Amino acid sequence: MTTTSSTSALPTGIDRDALARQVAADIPAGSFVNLGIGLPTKVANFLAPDSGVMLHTENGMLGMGPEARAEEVDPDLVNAGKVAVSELPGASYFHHADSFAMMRGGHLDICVLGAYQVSARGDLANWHTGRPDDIPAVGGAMDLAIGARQTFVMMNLLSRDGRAKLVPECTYPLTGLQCVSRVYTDLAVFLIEPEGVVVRDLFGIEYDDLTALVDVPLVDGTGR
Amino acid sequence: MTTTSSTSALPTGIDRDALARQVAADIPAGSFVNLGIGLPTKVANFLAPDSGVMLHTENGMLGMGPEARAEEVDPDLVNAGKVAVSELPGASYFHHADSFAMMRGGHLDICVLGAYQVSARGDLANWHTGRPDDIPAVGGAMDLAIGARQTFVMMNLLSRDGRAKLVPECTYPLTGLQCVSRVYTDLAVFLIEPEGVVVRDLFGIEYDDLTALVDVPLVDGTGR
Amino acid sequence: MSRVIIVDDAAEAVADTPDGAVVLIGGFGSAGQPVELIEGLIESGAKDLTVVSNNAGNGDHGLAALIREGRVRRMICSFPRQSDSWCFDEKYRAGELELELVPQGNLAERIRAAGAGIGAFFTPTGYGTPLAEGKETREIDGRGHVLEYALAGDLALVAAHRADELGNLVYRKTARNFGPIMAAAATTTVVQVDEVVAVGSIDPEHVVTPCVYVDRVVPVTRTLAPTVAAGVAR
Amino acid sequence: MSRVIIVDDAAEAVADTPDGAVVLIGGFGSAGQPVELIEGLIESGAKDLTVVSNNAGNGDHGLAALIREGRVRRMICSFPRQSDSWCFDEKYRAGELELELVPQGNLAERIRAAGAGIGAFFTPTGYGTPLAEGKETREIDGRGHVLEYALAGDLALVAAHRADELGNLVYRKTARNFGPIMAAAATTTVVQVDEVVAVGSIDPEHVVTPCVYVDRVVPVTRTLAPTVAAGVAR
Repeated sequence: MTTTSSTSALPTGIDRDALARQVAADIPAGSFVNLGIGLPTKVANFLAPDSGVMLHTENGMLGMGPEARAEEVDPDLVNAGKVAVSELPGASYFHHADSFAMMRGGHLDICVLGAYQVSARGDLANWHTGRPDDIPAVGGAMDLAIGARQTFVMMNLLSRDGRAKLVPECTYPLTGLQCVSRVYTDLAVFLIEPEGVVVRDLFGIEYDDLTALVDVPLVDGTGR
Repeated sequence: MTTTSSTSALPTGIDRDALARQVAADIPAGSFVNLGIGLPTKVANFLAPDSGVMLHTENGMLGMGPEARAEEVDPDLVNAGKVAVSELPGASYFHHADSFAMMRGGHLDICVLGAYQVSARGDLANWHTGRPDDIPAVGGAMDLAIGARQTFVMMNLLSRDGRAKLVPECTYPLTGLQCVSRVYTDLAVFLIEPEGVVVRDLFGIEYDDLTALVDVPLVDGTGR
Repeated sequence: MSRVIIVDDAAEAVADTPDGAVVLIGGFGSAGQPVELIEGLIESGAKDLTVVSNNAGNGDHGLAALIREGRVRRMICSFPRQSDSWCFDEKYRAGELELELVPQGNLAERIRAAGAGIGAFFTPTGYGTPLAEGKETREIDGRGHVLEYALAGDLALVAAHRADELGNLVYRKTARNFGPIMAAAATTTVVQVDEVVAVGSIDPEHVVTPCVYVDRVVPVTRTLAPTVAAGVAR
Repeated sequence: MSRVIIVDDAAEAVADTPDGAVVLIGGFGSAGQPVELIEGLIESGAKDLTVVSNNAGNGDHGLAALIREGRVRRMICSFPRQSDSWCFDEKYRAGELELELVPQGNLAERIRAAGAGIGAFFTPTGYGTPLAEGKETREIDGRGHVLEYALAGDLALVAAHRADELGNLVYRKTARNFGPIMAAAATTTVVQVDEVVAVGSIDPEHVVTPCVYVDRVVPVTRTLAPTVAAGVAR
C-alpha cells in the first residue's frame, strides 16, 4: 500500500458524539442490537428511552442497561468490555453458547463495530493489526461481524496519517467477508449496496473532495 | 434366516419382575439412568428408595419420580412413553436439545432398552421390524443406544417361535453398532466383553442347554 | 416498544401462513403441543405443509386434525406411530403423506443448529443404521459420525406457560421439550401461553426463551388435555 | 446418595489434577472466574497445563497467577490481551506459552459440542479469515462455513452462585457465561459456589446446570473481586 497523503489540511467532520447520534437515529424502534466495545458503546447514550431497543451483550445477556453507578456495581454483571452495567426490566441471562447462537443464528438486527478497514464489498478488518509484536485477540468480533442481520461500522474515515480506511481491498487481517452494510464516519455515511458504495450523508465536506480522499468508486446518493 | 425351532419344550426362566429386579440390583447407587419404554420401565419398581439413582427421561427431565397417581396427573409432566409421572426433589427440566446432549455426551451411566435382537459384538436392533407394512418409528432409541456409558438390554432370550434373539449378526434394521454391554434375559445374563459373550447368570437352565439354544460362541462365566 | 405482538385470536395469529410452508410444531405427544394454534392453522387454509414435530398427532385434535384435513404433505418426525396416531396412519398408508424419519436427538440438534447458525454437524447417532444411509460419514476420535444439516422453519408454533409483554417465555415441566429450540429456528415464531404478565414479572435468571425469538404471543385457555394413556410410545 | 461430593477445601478438591491436564476455566474476565479453585490448582502443583478460558487472566489473581507461576504450557482462548493481562503478556512474549486463538463463539460452541457428544460442526464464523487457515471449509446454503472440532477438558473449574446438595446449579447474572457448557464438557467438574442449599430448595424449572454434570462442589467465601476497570477489552 502506497502512502496517499492528501495535499491539503485534513477535513474535520462531526465529532464522536454526533456520529453516535447519527447511528442511533438509524436504529429502528424495537431493534435487538449489539454495540461493540469502544466507540460503538456511545450509541447507547443516544437511543430514545422509549425506543424499546434491546441491547445484547455477548457475555450472556439481553436487555442490558447503562453503565452501573458506583453504588450499583456488581462484579457478576458486566458487559463485553468488562465494565459494570445494569439490568433493565425484561432482561434475560443465558450461557455463552446460547449467547453466540443468538448472534450467529441471525437473531440480532444490528451490530455496530469499530474497524481498522472496510473494503468496498463490505469485508471487515477490526481485530488485529498484523504487526508481529502484537498479541492477537479476537474476542467475539468475528461472530458479531457475520452474525447480525446488519453490521454497521463506526470509525473515522481517515487514519492518523491521513489514509482512508474505506479501501478497495483490506490489507489488515480480515474479521469477516462481505459482512458490513453501512459505514458511519466523521465525514460521510456509506451504504455498501449491490450497485456499489453509496454516499448517503456528507459532514463538512463536499462530494468531490470526498471522492478524492477515497480510493473506491462511489455513488452519490446524497440527493436521494 | 432359517428356522431353528428347538426340539424340546421351551425352557422357562425368571419372570419379568424377577428380571427387572436383577437389572436393578446391578445399578450402582447414585447412577444416572434412562429406562426405555416397555419392559425396562419396570426396573424403577425395584430400585431401593435410598439408592439415589436418578432417572432421566429424554423428553427433558432428570429426577423423574414414579407414575403419577390419579389425582396428581399433570398433562405437562409425562415420561418418554407419554405416561403421567411425578417429580422428585432435586429434579430439573431442560429442552430437547439439552436432553439429548446429556445422553449423547455420555453423561448417563446406564440406559436399559428392550430389543428385537442383539448381536454377539453388541449391535442392537430394537426400532423396526423391517416389515414393509410397518410404519417405522425410531424415537430416541438410536440416541440412547449409543449415548449412555453402558447400554443394558432386557428381553426374553427367545422369540415366540423359539429363536434366540442373541444372534451372530442382526437381521433386523440396526439401532446402533457395538453399543450393548449386557443382555438381561429370562434365561441368562450375558456380558458383551472383548473376549466374547460371557454368560454370567443362568435362570432355570443348564449351561450346555443354553449353548444349544444360542448360535453364538459363549464363554462360561458363571463360576467367576 | 418491542416488536412482539400480542394477538387474542389464534387463527389471526397464523392467518398469513402460505401454502408449502415448513412449520415447526412443538410438543412431545400432547405435552406442550400448541393445540389452539394448530386449530388456527387449520382455519387459515394453508396446505402442502411440511411439518416438523416429534410425533405425528394424537387422537383427533391439534396436529392429528391438521393431518386428517389433508394439509400436510410431508412429516419430519422421530416417532409417528403411536396407539392413537390413526389420522397419520391412514394418510401414510394411503400414500398421501411423505415421511422423513429422524432419530429424536438428531431432530432436536438439527433444529437447534438452525437457530444457532450452525450449518451442519457430525453426530454419532444413527451411524451404521438405515437412517444414515446415503449420508456423509466420518470417523472422529475413533468413532463413526454422520453429517446432519440444520433444519429451519418458516413458522414455529410453540406452547409455553407464561410470557411477559416483551415475549420472554417460561415453560412448565416436560411441556418445555421442543419449544425453546423451535422458537429460535423459525422465521416467524408464534407462541400460545396460559397467561401474559407484565414486563419485569419474570426473573431474568429464569427466562428460558428470550424475547428476541418470539414474534407473536397468543394467550389461550387450554382446552381439556386428552386423556393420558399408559404405555403408548416414545 | 448422589455422587457429587461436597468439599470444604478448594485445594483438596483439585489436588488430583495431573500434569498435562486440559483444564476448562470459566469466567469472562473476572465475572464468573473461579479464583479460589484456581488458587487450589496452583497449590496442587500441577504443571504443563492446557487451559481453555475466554481470557488469559486479569491482574495478579486466579488465572493470571496460574500463568505467572509457569503452570500453563498452552492457552486456548479468544481474548488474551487486556489492559491487565501482564502475566500472560510476559510469558507469551518470552515464548514460554503457546497460544491458540479461537473466535469466542466458536470457542463456546466447541466446548458445548464436547459436552453434547457432537464431534464437529460447520460454522460461518471465521470463514475467509486467518483464523480459518488450514481448516476444512464447505459452502452450505450459499454461505462459507469452517469445520470446527469439539473441545473437551479433563477438568472444568466453574464458579456458580448456589448448589443444592445433589449438585444442581444456578448462576448469577453474566457470571453464568461459560459455566454451564464447561461443566458438561469435562471428565471431572469442580464447582465453587457462594452457598450450598438443601435438596428441593432450587425450583426444578430454574436449574441451569443439572447435577449430572457436577462432580465436586466447594462452598467458598469469595475474595474481594478485582476493581472493575472501564473500557478494557472484550
